[in-house]
Order: sequence, then C-alpha cells, then structure tokens
Amino acid sequence: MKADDSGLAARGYLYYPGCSLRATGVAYEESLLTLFRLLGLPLRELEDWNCCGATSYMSIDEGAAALLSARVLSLARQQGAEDLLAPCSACYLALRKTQDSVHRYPRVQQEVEESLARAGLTLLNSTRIRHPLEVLYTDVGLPAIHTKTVRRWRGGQVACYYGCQLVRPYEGVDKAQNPTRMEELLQQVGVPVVDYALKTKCCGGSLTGTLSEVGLRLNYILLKEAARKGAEAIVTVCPLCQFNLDAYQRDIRQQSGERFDIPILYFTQVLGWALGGGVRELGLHRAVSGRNLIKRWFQAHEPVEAYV
Amino acid sequence: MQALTLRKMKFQREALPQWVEQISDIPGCERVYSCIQCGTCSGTCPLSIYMDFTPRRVIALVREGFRTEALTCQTIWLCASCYACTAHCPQNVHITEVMYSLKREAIRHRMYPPRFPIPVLAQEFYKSVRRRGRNSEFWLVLRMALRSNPFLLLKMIGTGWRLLRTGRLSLKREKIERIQEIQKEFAAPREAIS
Amino acid sequence: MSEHKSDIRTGVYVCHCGTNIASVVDVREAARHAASLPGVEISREYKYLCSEPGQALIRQDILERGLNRIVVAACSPHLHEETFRTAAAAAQLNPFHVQMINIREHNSWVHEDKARASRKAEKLIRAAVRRVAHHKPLERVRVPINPAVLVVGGGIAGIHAALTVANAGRQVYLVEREPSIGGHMAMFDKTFPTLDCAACILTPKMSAVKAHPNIKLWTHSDVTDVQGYVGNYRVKVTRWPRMVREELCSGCLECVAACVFKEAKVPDEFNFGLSKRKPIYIPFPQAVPQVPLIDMENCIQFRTGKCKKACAQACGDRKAIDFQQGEEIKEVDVGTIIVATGSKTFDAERAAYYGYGTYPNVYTSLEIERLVNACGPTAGRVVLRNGETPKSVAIIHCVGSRDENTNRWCSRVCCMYSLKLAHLLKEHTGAEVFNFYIDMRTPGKGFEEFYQKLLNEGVHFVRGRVAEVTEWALDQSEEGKLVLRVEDTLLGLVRRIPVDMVVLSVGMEPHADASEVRRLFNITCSSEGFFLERHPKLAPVNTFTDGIFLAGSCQGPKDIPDTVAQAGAAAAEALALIGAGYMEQEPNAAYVVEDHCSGCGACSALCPYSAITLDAGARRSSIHPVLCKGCGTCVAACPSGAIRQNLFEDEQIFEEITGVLTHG
Amino acid sequence: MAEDKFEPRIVAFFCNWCTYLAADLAGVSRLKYAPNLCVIRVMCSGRVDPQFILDALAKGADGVLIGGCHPGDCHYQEGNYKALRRFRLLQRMLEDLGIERQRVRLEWISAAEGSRVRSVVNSMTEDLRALGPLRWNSRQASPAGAVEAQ
Repeated sequence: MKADDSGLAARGYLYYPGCSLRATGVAYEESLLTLFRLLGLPLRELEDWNCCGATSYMSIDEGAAALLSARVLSLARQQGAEDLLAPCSACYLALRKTQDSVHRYPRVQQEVEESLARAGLTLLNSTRIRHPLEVLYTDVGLPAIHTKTVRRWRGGQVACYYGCQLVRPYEGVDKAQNPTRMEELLQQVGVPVVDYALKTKCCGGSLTGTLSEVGLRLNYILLKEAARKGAEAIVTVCPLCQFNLDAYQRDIRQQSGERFDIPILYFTQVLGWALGGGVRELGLHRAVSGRNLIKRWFQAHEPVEAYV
Repeated sequence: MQALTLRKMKFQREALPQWVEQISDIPGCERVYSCIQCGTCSGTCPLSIYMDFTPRRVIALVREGFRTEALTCQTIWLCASCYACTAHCPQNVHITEVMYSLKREAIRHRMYPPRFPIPVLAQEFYKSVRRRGRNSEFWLVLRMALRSNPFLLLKMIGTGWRLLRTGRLSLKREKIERIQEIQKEFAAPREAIS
Repeated sequence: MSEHKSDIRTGVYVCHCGTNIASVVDVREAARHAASLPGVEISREYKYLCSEPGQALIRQDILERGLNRIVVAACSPHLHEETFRTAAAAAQLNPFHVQMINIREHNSWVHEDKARASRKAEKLIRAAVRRVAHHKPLERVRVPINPAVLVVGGGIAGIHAALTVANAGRQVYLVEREPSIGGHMAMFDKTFPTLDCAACILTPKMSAVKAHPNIKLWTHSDVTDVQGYVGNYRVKVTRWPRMVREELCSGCLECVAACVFKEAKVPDEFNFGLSKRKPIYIPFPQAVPQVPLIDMENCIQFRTGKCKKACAQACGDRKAIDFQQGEEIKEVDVGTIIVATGSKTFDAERAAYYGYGTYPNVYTSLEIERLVNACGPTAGRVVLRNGETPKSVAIIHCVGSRDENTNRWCSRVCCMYSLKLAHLLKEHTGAEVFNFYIDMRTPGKGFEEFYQKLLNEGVHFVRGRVAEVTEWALDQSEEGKLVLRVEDTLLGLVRRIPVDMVVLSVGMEPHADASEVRRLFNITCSSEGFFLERHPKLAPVNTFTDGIFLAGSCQGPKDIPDTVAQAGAAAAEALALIGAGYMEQEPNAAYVVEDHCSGCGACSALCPYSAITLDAGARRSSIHPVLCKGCGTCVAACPSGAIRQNLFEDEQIFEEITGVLTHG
Repeated sequence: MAEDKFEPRIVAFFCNWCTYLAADLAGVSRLKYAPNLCVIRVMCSGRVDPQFILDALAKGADGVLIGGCHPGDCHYQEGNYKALRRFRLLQRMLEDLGIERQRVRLEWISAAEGSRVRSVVNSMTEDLRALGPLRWNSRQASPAGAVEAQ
C-alpha cells in the first residue's frame, strides 16, 4: 500500500461536486462518495461552492469564467484544503485553466485579485486541483485497491473512455496521448479491458443538445468502435460523457439505424462495486441504457475469499 | 447551389492587420503567428468534417486579418473545446483559445445566425450563473430551447422522461448562499456583454 | 612603459553597417561625441568600415595623421577584430593598438529606443577611447602544430576526412565507437537523387581506410580523454575488447559458422531487430574491419563459463579468439582533431499518435532502408510482419521535426529520402504509395527534378501533417488496415486513408551523449544540442576551440553531399594548420611582475594548464607564455596584484568601467 | 539629460566564449531588451576581479552582471567555478555594506542562449528599477578598492 490510511484520512479531501453531479450526473456523486467511504477516505464538500464557469462561460467572457473559478479556489484554501477534488472534467479544466492563466498573465492576476477583493475575498492560488482518478492511482495506489477488493467481477469486457478535457490540455491526471490509469485501476479489481483507440476522442459535449445530428454521430462512433472491439460496456470519468453516451442511445438508433443498449458506467461505480458497495448507493439504478446487463452484472452479491 | 457569378476574390483592403494584433494579444492566442498550416488541427478535430472552414483555415483567416469570415464561419460554433488540436499542434498554437476568442467577439457583435442554439446556450448559462451562482441543467436547456428553437423540446421529451424516471432530472433551481460575493466580483464595468 | 598622455593620437571610426547600425544609432552624433574626447585626433563615420575603402581610410589616417590608437565601433569583435588589426598592421601600427566595440549585435539590433541606443553607443566609445590609451605593443606567440590528426567518428564524414588528410601524407587516427565503420550510410540501399547504390560508393572508401598506410583505424573504441591545446593535443583512446584479436583474425568467419548457437537468436542491431544474429558476429557483410566480435550478454561462455567454445576450435591455430581480452588504452599526440560523431534518428515512439511500437506494421524510415536493401534481412523483399506484400503504403514526413513538442528544426534530408523510399517501395512492391508532407523541401542539385520524377510515377502527394494512425475501422474498407486521418490542406478536406504499411520519416537529432562528447573536446552546442560552429558563414567547420573542427551531422542535419563537402573542408582546415607548421596565439597571456610576487603559490593551483611554476627557492612564480591560454583567473586571484594579463590589464578594464559610467 | 523615469545603469562582464556570444546571438536573432547595460568583454568569468565590481558600483553603476559559461562548460575548464567561489565571498561582503543582493548577479548563459540574455537583462533592469538608484559614491566614501577618482 502506498500511503498509510490514517494519514490520508487525516488530511482528507475537500470535494467540489460541480453542477452536473447535482443533476444528470447524480450517480457519479453517489458512487464517488460510496467508493471513498469504502476506502476510509470520507470527502468533505466545499461549502457554498459556485459554478466553475466552464466552456460556455469562456465563449462569452473569459475573465468572468476565471472569476468564478477563482472564488472556488479561494474558498477551498480558506476552508483549509491543500487538495481540491474535482470529479467533473469540465470543472477540472476550468479550475486548472484559471490557475494557469493567473500564474502566467499578470494582467489576469490583477483583474482576478481586484474583483475578488470587491467581494471581500483574497486570491489563494496554491490549492492543488485533483481528479479522483489521479487520487486513486497515486495517493491510494493500485495495491490498496487490489487488497480491498471483495467481489469478483462477473461482467464482460469494458472499454475505458477518458474523453477530452481531463487529459488535455493539462497533463497531470494521465498522459495526453494514451492514458492508461483507468485500465490499470480496473484491472486491479479483475475487470477485463479492451484496447480502445477512441479513448480520448470528444463526445461532442453540449452539441448533443444544440446540434443533435452532429453530437449524436460522434457518440455513435464511440459506441460502435467499443462494440467492434468486443466491449460490452463503456466506463467513463466525466458526467457529460456519461450523459451523452447513456441518454441518447435511442436517438442514435433512430439516426444510424443501428441498435445499441450498452451500459455506460462511471469508473467509481465499477470500483465501488468491487469494494463492496450496493447497487443503489452506487447509483447503478440510474442508468438509462443497458439496464438489463447492469442488472445481470451487479445484482448478485458474492463476497469472494479466494480472490485476493 | 451558389450563383455562378459569385465573386470569391479577397482584396487586400479587406484585411485588418490591427485586428490580428488584438487577437494575438489575448491570453493564449499569442502563437497564432507561428502557424505553419500543416493541418494537424483539422486532422485531429472530431468536428472538422462538419465545418465550413477547417480549423487550419480559420487560423489562416485570422493570420491574414479577414475578420468577417473568421467571425461568421460555422467552425467556431462547432468547436466543442476538446483541446485535441491544442494538444497536438506542432507549433503550440492554442487553437481552442483562438476559437474562444472568436466566439466571444462574434457574440459581442451579434455576428451569428438568429436563434442559433449554441450561442444562445452560452448566454443563458452565463446569465443563470450570474444570478444564482450555479447552473441548473433542466432550466438551462428549457430556456435555451425556448429562445432558439422550441421544437427542440419535442425531440427531448423522450430523453427527459427517461431521466426523470431515473431521478436524474432535477427541477430544483440551485443557488449559492453568498450570491452577493459573485455579484460583487462582477460589479466593475467589464468589456463583455451583460 | 606607457606613453605620455599627450602622445596618444586616437582615431575613432563609427560604422553604419549599411543601415544595420545607422538606422538605430545616431552615428554622426556618436562620431561628433568621440571627437570631443581626450586624445582623439580624428573621428569618422563610414558606410562599411570592413570594406576595402573603409580599411584604406583607416590605413591612410594612420599614415597621414600619425595615429597610434584605433577604436572601431562596429559589429562583434568575433566577426571583424582580425580585419581591423590587419589593416592597422598594414599601416605599420601594432595590431594590438586597435580596440573594437560592438554597437551592432549588442546595440542597434537589440534596442528600439533610438535616443537611448545612441547614448549607449557613446558610452561604449568613451570606454574604448579611455581603454585603448593603455594598450601596449604586443607580439603574437607561435605554437607548433603536431602534424598528426585525430578523426572521431567513422561515418561517411569521418571516412572522407580521414582519407583526405591521409592522402595529403599525414598520419591519421580514426576512432569509431561501433565495431565497424560506415555509419548510417552503410545502412542505406540507394542514395538520392541519383539512386546510385550506397554500398557501391561507400564500401570502396571503407576498404581504402583500412588499407591506407597513413590511417590507424580503431573501431569499437572511444576517445576517453583529451588534454592540451591546438597543435599539441594528447588523446587517450579506450579500445573495448571484441574478444577476438584483430591482429590475429583473418576474417574467415569460421567462428561464426561454428558457434554453438545453430540458429541466430539475438536481434540484430544493424537491422533494427528485423533479423537475428549469433552471439559472435560481424555487424554486416561489408563491415570494416572484417573482424567478428562476441556479445558478452548472450555468449554462453560468458554467461555460464561452460561452453564448448566451438568458435575457438574453429579458429584453430590462429588463436584469435580470446575470452580473456581486456580493454586497451592507446595514447597519441595529435595537433588537430576532426569531430565527426554524427547524429541519431528520432525515437518514433515519442510520437505516440503514429502508433510506432503499438502497431507492428508501422516502421521507421531506417527500418525500410534495411528492408529494401538487397543485403538486408529480407534480401530486398519488402514485406509486412506477416510476410505479405503491402498493397498500399503511407510515408509520413516530419516525424520528430518541425514540432515544438519534440524537435523544432527541419531535418533537411527527410523530404528527399521519403521521395527515394516512395520510389523504391513502388518499384519493389507495386503498392499505391502516399506521401504526407507539410512543405516539400527539395533545395539541392537535382532534387526538384527527382520530385518531378516521383510525381510522374503516380505517387500520391497529400499536403498535410497526419493527425493519427489507428486501426479504428469505420467500415469494411478499413477493416484490418492502418487508418490515417489527415487534412488534405490543398483540398481543404479531412481524409481517411487506409493502408497496409506506414513509414515514419524520422528526423535527425543529436546523440544522447552529445553533451559529454562536447565537454570532452571543450566545444559548444547550439540550443538543439548539435555542435556549434565558430561562425555559421565564415567559419562553418571551426569550433571555438582552436584546432578542433566539425564535420557531418554532429553539427546539424545534413545529407551525404553536404557531409562529404564539410568533411573535406574540415580536413583542409586541419591541413592548412599543419602546412603552416605553427599557429599564432592571441597575445593575452598572463605574466608575473616579479618584484611584486611574494611566492605564495596561490596562482599555480588555479591554472588548468599547469602553466605556472613556483620557484620555491627564489619565492617567485613564473608563467609559461605558450602554455598560458589567457583566461585571467590567476590575475584576479593574485593577492599581491603581481600577475597581470596582456590585452586585459587591470587599468584597461578600470578605464572601461569609468568610460561607460561617466555622464556625458 | 533629464529623465522622468529612473533608468538603472548596469555594467556587465561577459566571458568571451559563452555569454558574450550569447549576446551576439541575441543581436543576430534581433531580440529586443533594455538598453541599460554596457558589456565589458573578458576572456573568462574567472578574470572578474571583485575590485572591478566594487569599482563599478563606486563609480555609479546601479548593478553589475557577470556572465559565464555553465558549470562544466568553461572554455578554460573551471574558471567559472573560481568566479562562483569569489562571487559568493563578495556577496557576503556586499551584504555587510548594505548593498541589496539583486544588484550584483552572476548568471550562466551559454553561447546558444540568446533569449536568456534578454530575459536576464530585462529582469535585472526591472529589479533595479524597483530598488531605485544605488548612489553608493555619494552615500559613503569610496571603498579602498575603488582606485580612480572621478
């Protein structure tokens, strides 16, 4: 085991859900909290957090996006965190980007500082932005995940899908070109993974809502290639990716004429289940697609001794 | 089909070199002059196949100062900000940032088709967060659709129903406690739209 | 010693350098200011002082006006100090009465504020006028040149340089790290643009090296120490053991045939693992010397000590195989050194998006060179890893070149060798060949014509940098293929192109140990890591260390013709020094003012050249004027101020300090 | 000439083989930097006598920059190490004299690092501008080391 439990627990992680985890991505929050509880690392929610600014903000007013993220960063430091856990890829990117441009551009720094000052806040830019994937891989470590596994994987092969904003343009969570940490983590709990060339291709983000023909086609390609490679499910790290791939499979069928019913899981759901989490507390019942398969894979509780 | 008599020549009087300087002065857009027109951005972009100008051509338009084409092309709205081009560019041109800066300028000058859902979504998002500090997906999509194309709602009914059934459609309007902090942050006059 | 102040008659010359200086610095005002300074007899500005009329102007003033000090405000002294010293000498003035200041590289080219740049120029002129008054007449010291030459690296550059020097009747030591000379060129099948066979032009030169009475060839060896200075280098060469004694071996290769490994099992370095070799082997059939070597990692005798040593039995009475052979150190004295250590190709795995190392049918260009080569691993049959002939091939240019994420520079040869490979692959397989390029660079003799030839052969040329190579198939036509996604920038459309084979045209980069080699020879690197020439145009094969010259791609990417030309130039530079028999040294040696020396000996420990000797009895130090290289470290360290340095006397520097700081 | 803004005066001692060439390279590359420094060429940073530095400060320089080859890259093998050792001693002495650390800098700049010349000169100019003029000559009597009277 990489780090000792008590040290990590004492340090703790401050957790920034972001807007999606309170809506369509609620299963992500449920499974994340469950997984970290099972690991003995309870998460503390950032008090009075606000929206990160995200993509849409940057296309209207980049400065404003930076202000929103800067408030989050400052609150995190005020609330005593060295690390801030941002599970949503868009939040992760927005926070990293703000941190980076404040650091790189004195004029951005000045604007942010002045604006925060008006709200009685000071810019505290030293918080480390972390993603659960990276925390599990580096802080908790593969051996610890392996040791804490209590259930044998009963499902089929999966494709690991990272999407875009988590691995680009900032490295830190994983390699930009060919990230592999999710595969490594899942293999620790016995999940077979396929080689998935599209693992960092974009799901189209909000295009599924705004320009659905295009957005659906992107998701069709992702589903089709996963199926071609023999994956029975796709595992994701981002609420928007999960939403797009999961919620639109019927529309994709209408568009492409090909039928898909593939479970789209969060990596926290798969790991949480292996560590003993329940179906409902992991939000597995919230899936739109592949519900039958999910039932088959996750329903029976079978603790394993021989496994470890 | 376009008229056979459409003139497509670009005259140098249309080029705005000062505008290029303004763009290159925006944080992240510094390296726009370094582009070698290799096309890696377009090759790696998952959406380039839908664009009227490939990302490489948009950078060329910017470099040459053809502002109108750069701001009115569909490309900038199709960009999903996946950063593949930026990560891949051999000259470290931050193409995604250039796209953002073009989107901002186009929105500022209303240089996009009326009722075009993508900028409408951005604006609704912007307003909601300024007002409440957080974004509530349901209300955002609802307002975006009403302002751009109400028929979108019809298409969404199925998905909406499935989400509601699985407890993923929250009708709650999220708001932070100290919203005045956000409002004060934004109090100073800003260049962007209000 | 120094002249009376009133005897100083200084001429100040401010150069316009066309508009290079004059467009920023107010040269007229600078000259006017100079005229007001004490001791200045005449001050002029002129369009191009380095030109013959410019120099004549200075000579004429010296003769007619009796000038005895010259200040030239122009470009870097690294460029033209020698020019103006020579001009002064031609007018019978001691050349070291000239002081040059740099108002171009250090001023007009780097400053935008004209007023401040002009004031800075005036300060520098003031400093130089004050300094030059303290100059003394000096004589250059002559250093003899040992006529032997060391050539480091046995690629085409080293081979050509060695043969040129040897043919001029001089002794050459040629040191090569690999077990055979030949370098990258020995791997090639054909050379562009003539398509003549690389082996046919290289192997005769390789044999000539071996046979030449003036060349001592040491392969499988490294230069491990270099001491001394121009004309007088002492070099240590470590000869690594081959376990086969070169002087006893006849090159019959019976040992290789006899080896207990009946099948070759070790990946062959020369063929990049595309074929196998035995633990005792020669690198390739035409290797020079024709002496095998034993790879200790795989040889049973070295691994277990229990081999029946069939190789030694096969060798018989010659007893060339020697399992006890140790390394051997050779020490030689040479006067000049030619560094021709070459470069390496870019590691294609660093460009992960092209799938090298992941997809077996993605190759580097060097691997293809071996595949198309008649004496390569497949005897010239171009096949995929499964033995099938490719029906379509993609050649991707600029892999590891022109890329801020890997190497920024253009590697110069890839466009042309990609065209060559396109031709050869089409010829060998009849496949459909696609070239993907960013810009097509064919700026050599016969190069553009070669491009035309390829266009007419029906090779596809797609202008665009490939974004990715995957095996992700959209439909049946792409199933089982490598699929390229690329913008065809001339069409303005994104294309997907499925192929059987991908060739990555990897660029050239410095060797991983270039930095250690650089330190060994006390030369400099440019920011990319290639060795730096003294001047890109006027001294392209010289280094900043006298007597050490560069040849070939260790100095920057280049093709074979350029490499050979540069090797010839380096040989000529070495021969020029040898021909003269001596080299004149800058008279900047340190010297001891004996009366002030307390004999403390603090200085001798500092000198890296052991130029200082302490006479303990007389309690006096003295400095050898030839051994001293003029760094001045001892001067700054002498506690009693007894050591001084010619050309950099304390008072000269104090005057400069005063000059740049005086308000004027 | 009257100046609105304080412009620090920097005297630089650049070694002939690395930093002087780097400054030449900056010129050839047309990199723009502050015209506040005047370069005095020495063969090696090891030649820089602490007296030169004190003399420059005494005569009105606001800062002194010494440029040499990177450790291990000295044209004379190890002159730059000697410079470094001497520089450290001098720093302690300058501290005692109440002269701010940023006023005397030692930088390793190789012949390939033209852009480093620009960044070092610009940052040093900024630092000195923030510190203000040294006026050492008027603040106190010239130190023993400063030979020449103005």
